[in-house]
Amino acid sequence: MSFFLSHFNYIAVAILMMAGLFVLFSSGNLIKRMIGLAIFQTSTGLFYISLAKVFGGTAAIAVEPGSSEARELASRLDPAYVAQYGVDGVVYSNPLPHVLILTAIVVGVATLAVGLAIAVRVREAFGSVEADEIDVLSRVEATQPGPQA
Amino acid sequence: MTVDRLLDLAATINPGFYLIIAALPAAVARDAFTRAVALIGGPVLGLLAMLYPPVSGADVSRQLFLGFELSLYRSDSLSLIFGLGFVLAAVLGGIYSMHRRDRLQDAAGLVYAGAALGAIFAGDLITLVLFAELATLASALVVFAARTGPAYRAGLRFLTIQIIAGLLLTAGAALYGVEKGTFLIAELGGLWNGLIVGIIDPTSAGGMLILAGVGIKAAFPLVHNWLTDAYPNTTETGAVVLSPYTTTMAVYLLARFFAGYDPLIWIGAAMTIYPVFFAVMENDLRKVLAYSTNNQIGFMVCAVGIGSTLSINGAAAHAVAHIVFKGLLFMAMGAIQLRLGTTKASELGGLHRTMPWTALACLVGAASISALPFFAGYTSKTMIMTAAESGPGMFVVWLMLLFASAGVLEHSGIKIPFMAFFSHDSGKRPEEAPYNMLLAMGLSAGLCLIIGLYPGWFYQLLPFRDQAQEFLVQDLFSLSHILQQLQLLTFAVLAFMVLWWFGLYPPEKPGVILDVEWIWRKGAPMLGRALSKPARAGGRFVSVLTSSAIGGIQKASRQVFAADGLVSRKLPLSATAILALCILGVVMLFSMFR
Amino acid sequence: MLLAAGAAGLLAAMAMVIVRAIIGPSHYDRILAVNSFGTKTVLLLSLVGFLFGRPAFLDIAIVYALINFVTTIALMKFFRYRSLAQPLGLSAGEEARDG
Amino acid sequence: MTALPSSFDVTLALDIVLLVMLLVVAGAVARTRSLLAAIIMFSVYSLISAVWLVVMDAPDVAFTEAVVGAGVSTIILLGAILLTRGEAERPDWRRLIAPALACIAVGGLLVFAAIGLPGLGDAASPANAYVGRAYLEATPKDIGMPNVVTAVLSSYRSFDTLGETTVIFAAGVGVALMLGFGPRASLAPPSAVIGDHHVVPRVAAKLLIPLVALFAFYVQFHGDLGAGGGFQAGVIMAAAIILHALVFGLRETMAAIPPRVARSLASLGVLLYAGIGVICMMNGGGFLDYDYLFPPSVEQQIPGWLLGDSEHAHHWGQHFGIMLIELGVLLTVSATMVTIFYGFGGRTVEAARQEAKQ
Amino acid sequence: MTYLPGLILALAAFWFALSGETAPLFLMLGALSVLLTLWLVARLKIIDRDASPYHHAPNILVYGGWLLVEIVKANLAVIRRILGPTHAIDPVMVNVTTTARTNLGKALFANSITLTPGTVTVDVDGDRLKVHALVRETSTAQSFAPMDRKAASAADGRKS
Amino acid sequence: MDSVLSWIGGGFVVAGVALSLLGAIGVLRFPDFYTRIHAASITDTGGASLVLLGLCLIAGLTLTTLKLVFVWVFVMLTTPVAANALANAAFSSGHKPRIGTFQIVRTDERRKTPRGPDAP
Amino acid sequence: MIAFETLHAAPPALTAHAPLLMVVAPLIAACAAALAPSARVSWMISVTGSVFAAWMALAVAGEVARRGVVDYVIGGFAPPLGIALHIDGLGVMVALLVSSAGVMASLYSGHSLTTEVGAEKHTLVQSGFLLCQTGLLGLVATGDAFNAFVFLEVSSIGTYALVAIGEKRDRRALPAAFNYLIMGTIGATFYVIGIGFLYAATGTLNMADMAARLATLDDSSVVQAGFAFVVVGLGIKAAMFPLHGWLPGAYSYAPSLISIFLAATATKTSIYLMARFVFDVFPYGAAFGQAFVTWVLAPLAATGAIVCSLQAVFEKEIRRILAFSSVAQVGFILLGLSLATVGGASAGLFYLGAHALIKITLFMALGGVALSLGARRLGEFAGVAREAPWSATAFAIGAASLAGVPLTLGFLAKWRLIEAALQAGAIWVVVVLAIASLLTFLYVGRMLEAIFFRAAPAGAPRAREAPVGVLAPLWVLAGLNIWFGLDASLPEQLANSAARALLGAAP
Repeated sequence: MSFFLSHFNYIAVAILMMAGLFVLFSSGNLIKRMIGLAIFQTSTGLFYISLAKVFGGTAAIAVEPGSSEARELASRLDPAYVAQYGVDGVVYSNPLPHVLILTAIVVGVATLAVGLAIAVRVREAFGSVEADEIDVLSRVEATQPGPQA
Repeated sequence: MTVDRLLDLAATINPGFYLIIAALPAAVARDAFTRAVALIGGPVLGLLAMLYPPVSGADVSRQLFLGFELSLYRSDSLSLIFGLGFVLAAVLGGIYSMHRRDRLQDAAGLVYAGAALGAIFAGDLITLVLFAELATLASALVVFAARTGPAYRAGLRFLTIQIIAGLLLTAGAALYGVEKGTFLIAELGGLWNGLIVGIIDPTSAGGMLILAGVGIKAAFPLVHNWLTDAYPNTTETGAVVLSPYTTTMAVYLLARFFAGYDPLIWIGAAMTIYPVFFAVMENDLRKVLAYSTNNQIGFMVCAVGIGSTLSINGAAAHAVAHIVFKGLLFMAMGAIQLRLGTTKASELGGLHRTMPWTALACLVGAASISALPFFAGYTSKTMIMTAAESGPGMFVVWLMLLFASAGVLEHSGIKIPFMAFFSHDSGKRPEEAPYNMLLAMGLSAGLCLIIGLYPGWFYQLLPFRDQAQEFLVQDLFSLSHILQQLQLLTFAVLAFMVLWWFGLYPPEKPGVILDVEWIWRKGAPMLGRALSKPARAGGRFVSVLTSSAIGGIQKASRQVFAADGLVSRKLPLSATAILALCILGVVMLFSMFR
Repeated sequence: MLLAAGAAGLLAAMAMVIVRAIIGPSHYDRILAVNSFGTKTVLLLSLVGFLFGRPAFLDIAIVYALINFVTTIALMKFFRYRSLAQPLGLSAGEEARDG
Repeated sequence: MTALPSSFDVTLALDIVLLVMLLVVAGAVARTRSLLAAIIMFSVYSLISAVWLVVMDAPDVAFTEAVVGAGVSTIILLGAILLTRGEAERPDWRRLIAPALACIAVGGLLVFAAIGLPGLGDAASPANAYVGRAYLEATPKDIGMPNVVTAVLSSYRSFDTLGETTVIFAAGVGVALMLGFGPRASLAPPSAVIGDHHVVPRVAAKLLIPLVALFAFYVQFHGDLGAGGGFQAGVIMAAAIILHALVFGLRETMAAIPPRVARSLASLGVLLYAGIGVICMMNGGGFLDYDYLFPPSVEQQIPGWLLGDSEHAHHWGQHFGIMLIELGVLLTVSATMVTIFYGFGGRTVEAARQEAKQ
Repeated sequence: MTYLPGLILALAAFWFALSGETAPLFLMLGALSVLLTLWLVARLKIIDRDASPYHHAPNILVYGGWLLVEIVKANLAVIRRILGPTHAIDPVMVNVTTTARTNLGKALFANSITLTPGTVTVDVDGDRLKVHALVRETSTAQSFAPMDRKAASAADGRKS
Repeated sequence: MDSVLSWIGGGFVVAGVALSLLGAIGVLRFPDFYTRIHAASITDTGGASLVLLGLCLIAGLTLTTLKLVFVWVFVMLTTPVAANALANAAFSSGHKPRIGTFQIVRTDERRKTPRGPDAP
Repeated sequence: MIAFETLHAAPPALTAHAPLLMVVAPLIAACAAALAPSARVSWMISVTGSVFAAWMALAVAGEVARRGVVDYVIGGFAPPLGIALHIDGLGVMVALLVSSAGVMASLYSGHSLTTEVGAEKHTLVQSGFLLCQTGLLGLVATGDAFNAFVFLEVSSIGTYALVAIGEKRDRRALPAAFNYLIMGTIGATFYVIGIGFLYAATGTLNMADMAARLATLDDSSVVQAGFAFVVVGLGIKAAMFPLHGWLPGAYSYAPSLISIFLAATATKTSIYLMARFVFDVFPYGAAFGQAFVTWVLAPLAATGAIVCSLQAVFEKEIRRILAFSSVAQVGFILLGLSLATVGGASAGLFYLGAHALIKITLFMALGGVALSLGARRLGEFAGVAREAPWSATAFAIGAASLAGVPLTLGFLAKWRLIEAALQAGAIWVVVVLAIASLLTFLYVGRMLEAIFFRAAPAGAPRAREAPVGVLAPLWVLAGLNIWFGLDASLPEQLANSAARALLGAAP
């Protein structure tokens, strides 16, 4: 397997990250920015999951040792390979990054929700979700006294 | 028994604290009595603490702090004479400003005096720096207390430069102390003729920083503006409160740290000369006094630089005398300011009719500053002149000092009282100054005379007592000195009158030529006047240049840093994010391809 | 082998639908494409399970079928009512429930 | 490198094709100006990445990505653009140069850094050989459940999951603070009965909602056997309720599940989770050490037949501990998602009304 | 209330089909889940006949078989047009009236129309349906009649 | 027996995928939105049914088969509703077709205007 | 002075679990506060939770003083499989800081919320505030790199919305919160990516384990990339110049409760984590670490200290002045750390604590007054000292401390920095400090001048003195500023042990 193929995932992840960030930078629209941010965050997940993949591995949900399913899975692989890297005759992918990314996805959706909620309030307060216009309006605000309690 | 122990305990406290503590009642009290008690009582307590029991050359209260031994209170003859001056100034200033119900200024003034006093009696660099910083802040408050726009701006400028000085001082002290492993004054240097002076090596990094900091506080040439800027902008009593401490403290510090450091001679000499031109041309009499302060400090700096026992005695004596007579002059001007709201020479004149006592006090002050024999200034300045005269290769310095003396006569001795009280009648008939002012002025004037007439007890207090006694007996009232001084005086008065009559003040033509001395005395002013125009132009050019440069920098930095400025405005979200990305790249580059 | 071929074919179909989703031209076209894409995803998910010898992950396919529906309803309400809160129109008769 | 398993070709092919699709879709998101199109493409992005995750042996993550990415995120985004109205303005291309350059440069560096990473599927890489493998080996004897991901998630790294649940709760609090306190008058029933054009979705929804809810419970309770768990179940449950709200109106749903109840349930879920931890602590173990969930006397009395066979030694503490905390997660997640939907959905009308007034 | 047992049964069957676990714990959890689901659905007030057509299941299954055949036929017809030249399609919108009385019947009919490629229900308003058809000639109001009859009878539970 | 069923199942899968491909081609080729719906429904019905049927055959009589059936049921249940909802949204907001007659027959008295109170 | 070695603050049963309870107590309180029936009850819950957390932090402090390091295994699985809390001298210091700031802020919140936030939101605001506290304490306590991310987000997510509700007083809070969210998320995601690289290189997530394994690795591009991402990500969270764009808005427009708490803690914990990574996790001495500290961290910190001080000088809104000052002070702290000596680290950490105390004093004093005045810009604070002398005086004390006036904590902090810089021979640091301190004097002077020396224009709204509920914690804080300025042995002890924990046992 060529080097390019074995590292294609990382290259793709790098590009996705940058694409997400680019969406974030290039657009003044708050909603669009949140989408960019979401893409950026998701790409992190892709990175972790790519790390966790194991040749010939299967999802880290234990197969009953000795069952037909286990035999079937093992039969696809080199026995030496299974002996070295398998657990009870089955090769599994690494579960840890999956766990981490589950958490990261949750964090992502939480961020998205809060960010969009704030964006909605921005729209209600400023009448716009374009960063440039909000900047202009904010600067007007700076010259006015605050409300008194 | 217990009283004794209490007294002993009280005597271990740095006298400055008494004044600082007294600031508290002064800050809150509303009735005149409490104020009076606080304003007078604080300094008096300080004085008593200073004198009881007379401890000399000892670190009274040592403390461990941040791993270094500190001494909050150390007293010797050098500190004592300066301290005496400060306490006198505090008492007089207190009396003088009694009519003015300004708690901020009173409290700040007391703190200022206390902090200055504390610095004088500090036994180590840290304590000293702390007190000096406190004094800085308090003094700024005194300026602010005028509560006018110009005062505010002047105060900010004042604060800025004082803080720079303070930081330099702090950094220098830290550097020096860390380098030497101790901050204690007693351990930094050895005794010299029974006194610890000149203890800091000005060529070390820390020493340079300290020198720079003290130099600013002493208003060395080119960094003197704060002084002439701040003093005239205070309240009528503010200048009186302000004038005694900062610069005098700087002189003390110079004496303590750098006595005998040759460059100080030249710096001092320069300091004596250049303010003369400005003072002569200045219209605002309080500003004239500020310039004159500059000039007087120059004498002291020069004396410190000479570094003989005589000269240090002279510096200390002149410092105290200066406190008294300059205070007196400021008081007189303050009275005018109070009554007329201005001290511009062009708007004054003929005030002696209704303010006779003030005029009299002013005359005494003017005589003192002019070093008229039998007045305070003469007692001290003669010592400096003698020291300068006697040194090898000091002829030029001596001439410079002489010229400066003439200048002092010109602007402070003659111009101030003449312009204010006599001169042409401005038609103004202000009331005589309030009683408390008169009392303060009277006391000051009395002091001037006492020092001038009976210098013996005064000389007892000087750092090098024996040498001072010797000088008293041999030199002070020697004919040559008196004659010299009188010649100087006559010349100056003559010159002034001639020029005045010709309506050419500042004068264009020299007066009488008597002898070599007179030639010099004539030629020097001529030269000065000849130089004054280009100097003025140059000065203006420099000041325009600096002010426009400062303005430009300020404008530019406002454009860059203000809320809608370059940095803040151009740093919205995406820019920050891109920066984050760039820094990420930089960090990666650094770690990978270093 | 046939399954692999099937997966390849589905991927090709998905790619085509993505092209439609990108070029539009109307939003309805895009949603249609996404919808169709969703169905293909369900199929691919089922297929991949068999392909990798772990057919137990059909739950994901089921979930997809269900979630896709919710999203489409939301999109419809977006176009139809510009609101997510509005009920889908009720006829008068339906208020009386037989339960 | 050990001989490649033959099936890996297929995996790799799928992997690469799906990633290319992802790139294309991400490019489309970046390019499009229409927000709606961007959202639609973003949901496609989620779909593709879910399939990719299955290919990469991460069914649990795929599950989550499916329910979150294609479901909740899209609906929230829709709610947001309903409330904000607008197309993204086309930025001046000159302003894009700096970001583009920065992105390209850092992307290049990233690729350069990735060269040092072990290739895809390397079983001997540190990531896969050390702790990852240790989990696979330790789970059967420590926890005794087939789904290692669930075991790691809710037992080995249960503190992470507590934090994750808290994050969701915090998001609920945040959205409620932002959007949740508008006047509710807008949710009054529509004044005029409007035509009935929606028999079909309504019938379908009625049919589906019970099934979806039950499916959520299934996912919840079988998280230790197969893909799934409290989080996924919570989102599916929320999807059922959201579907109800979409079809029958927010007012109806709020009548059944008032916003305040939803918020309370969210915090109760976290409390349940943390409470389990505290109970373990009070029974003498560490925080969240499920082996101490039951005092030994109680644990001995749990009949073995509950799990069908009495001869196996069961980790009852682990089983019930995980089940209970997953229940907490379910509560928090579903209640929070509903709260979030209430926030965006309930706001829709208000914004529209305000606009109508102006 | 005939539909409630149907719903419970259906839910239980659904659970068991998904789970397949026979351990008592899981069965108990299943029962709990069904109960919770019912409670939720009851709170949401959507338990009615539409929500639970399961007692019609046999009828609907028979109908489903017939529909499958229709779907296959329609599939072939549309594939021809996909592969053929574009102008072969001739879309049209037709109004169709349904005889189904219940919502379930209407929905079943409308969905059946949508499921057969070539026709899509666009709108259901009372008993009138708007249907968009790909081919004009095979899509007249009458051509939907058999489907309508069968769907209505299957869902409404009456003989046509 | 097993392998024979697998092959047959595989065949069904391939056939279903072929239908899906055709549907996708239709979605690409057809001229406007309304016609594309028809093409898309090929995937939803024929394609999905065949693929899932094939998988059922491969799986044999196991729980998996039941789940496949559920997938199928759900697909069959949701896709037409989705298509209907989509078409309805397009139609009611006045999205015009590019070809064919598009008789917007409004026989409903309550909706005199194309944009009612419920329209945006 | 407290000798921590002899501190047995809590019964042994609690002490054994203290590291964990410190984190979980606010979490449980947060849930309870969200359930509370009224604002009053939720406030009481909030105070109770914060006080309990602070109590536990004290108990941990005792343990750490006795044992050096406290480890607490969660779930019965020792790392690297499980997650363990790991608190050393540094952690204790920051934990004490956060929890005591939490106590002060929660005490303060009883008053401020009533005027700043709609009544119906109080319970949720308290809940969010407690969540934020949980996150920060968890971040400090955890010994697991990924767990740290989770708690980073716990603290952030709630905070974003809490900042945004400042919109009731100033609508600019909304875009500020949004920017904060974007930058915060980018930072956190960078951190996660970095952890991913590190995980790829080491295979573990436990920080101690990671450090041990990194020490045996050659520094590959993977480790370096991980380092870069972690450091820059945390740099964003810590508002390291020039990544501070989000901070001024977030701090100045948030409700005062939030600014108080954030200003004292948020960036500090990120700095803490960054320090742990730079010095602890990565083998310090690895060339890339040193290159970073010397060529990136120190120059940026210096630039930040000066530029942001300048911005503060030219700023018109008083809370923004303080916010910019915060960024500048972050520069000070980082400068201290970048000296990479025990003295430098100790000074930097001392400064960290001092600055937290100072900023919480300032923001609280300001909050108390500004609330009733509705003022933003300097000019509007004219004459406040007359109307609200107690608050104004406390503000003055805090300001003096910020400027580094002798006899205050701020002076000692600056002093120690200078001393450390001199000992390390970094004269340029002293110069930077001097310049920045000077600028500090300028903007502090501007603020004090406005508050004390300017008369309020006629007809201007009159400020009201803050109620006792605010004044009490405020004056405790102000008093601490003075007290520590005179006797700094307590913070010194903490900072020194923290610095030793960070840079090894060498004195």
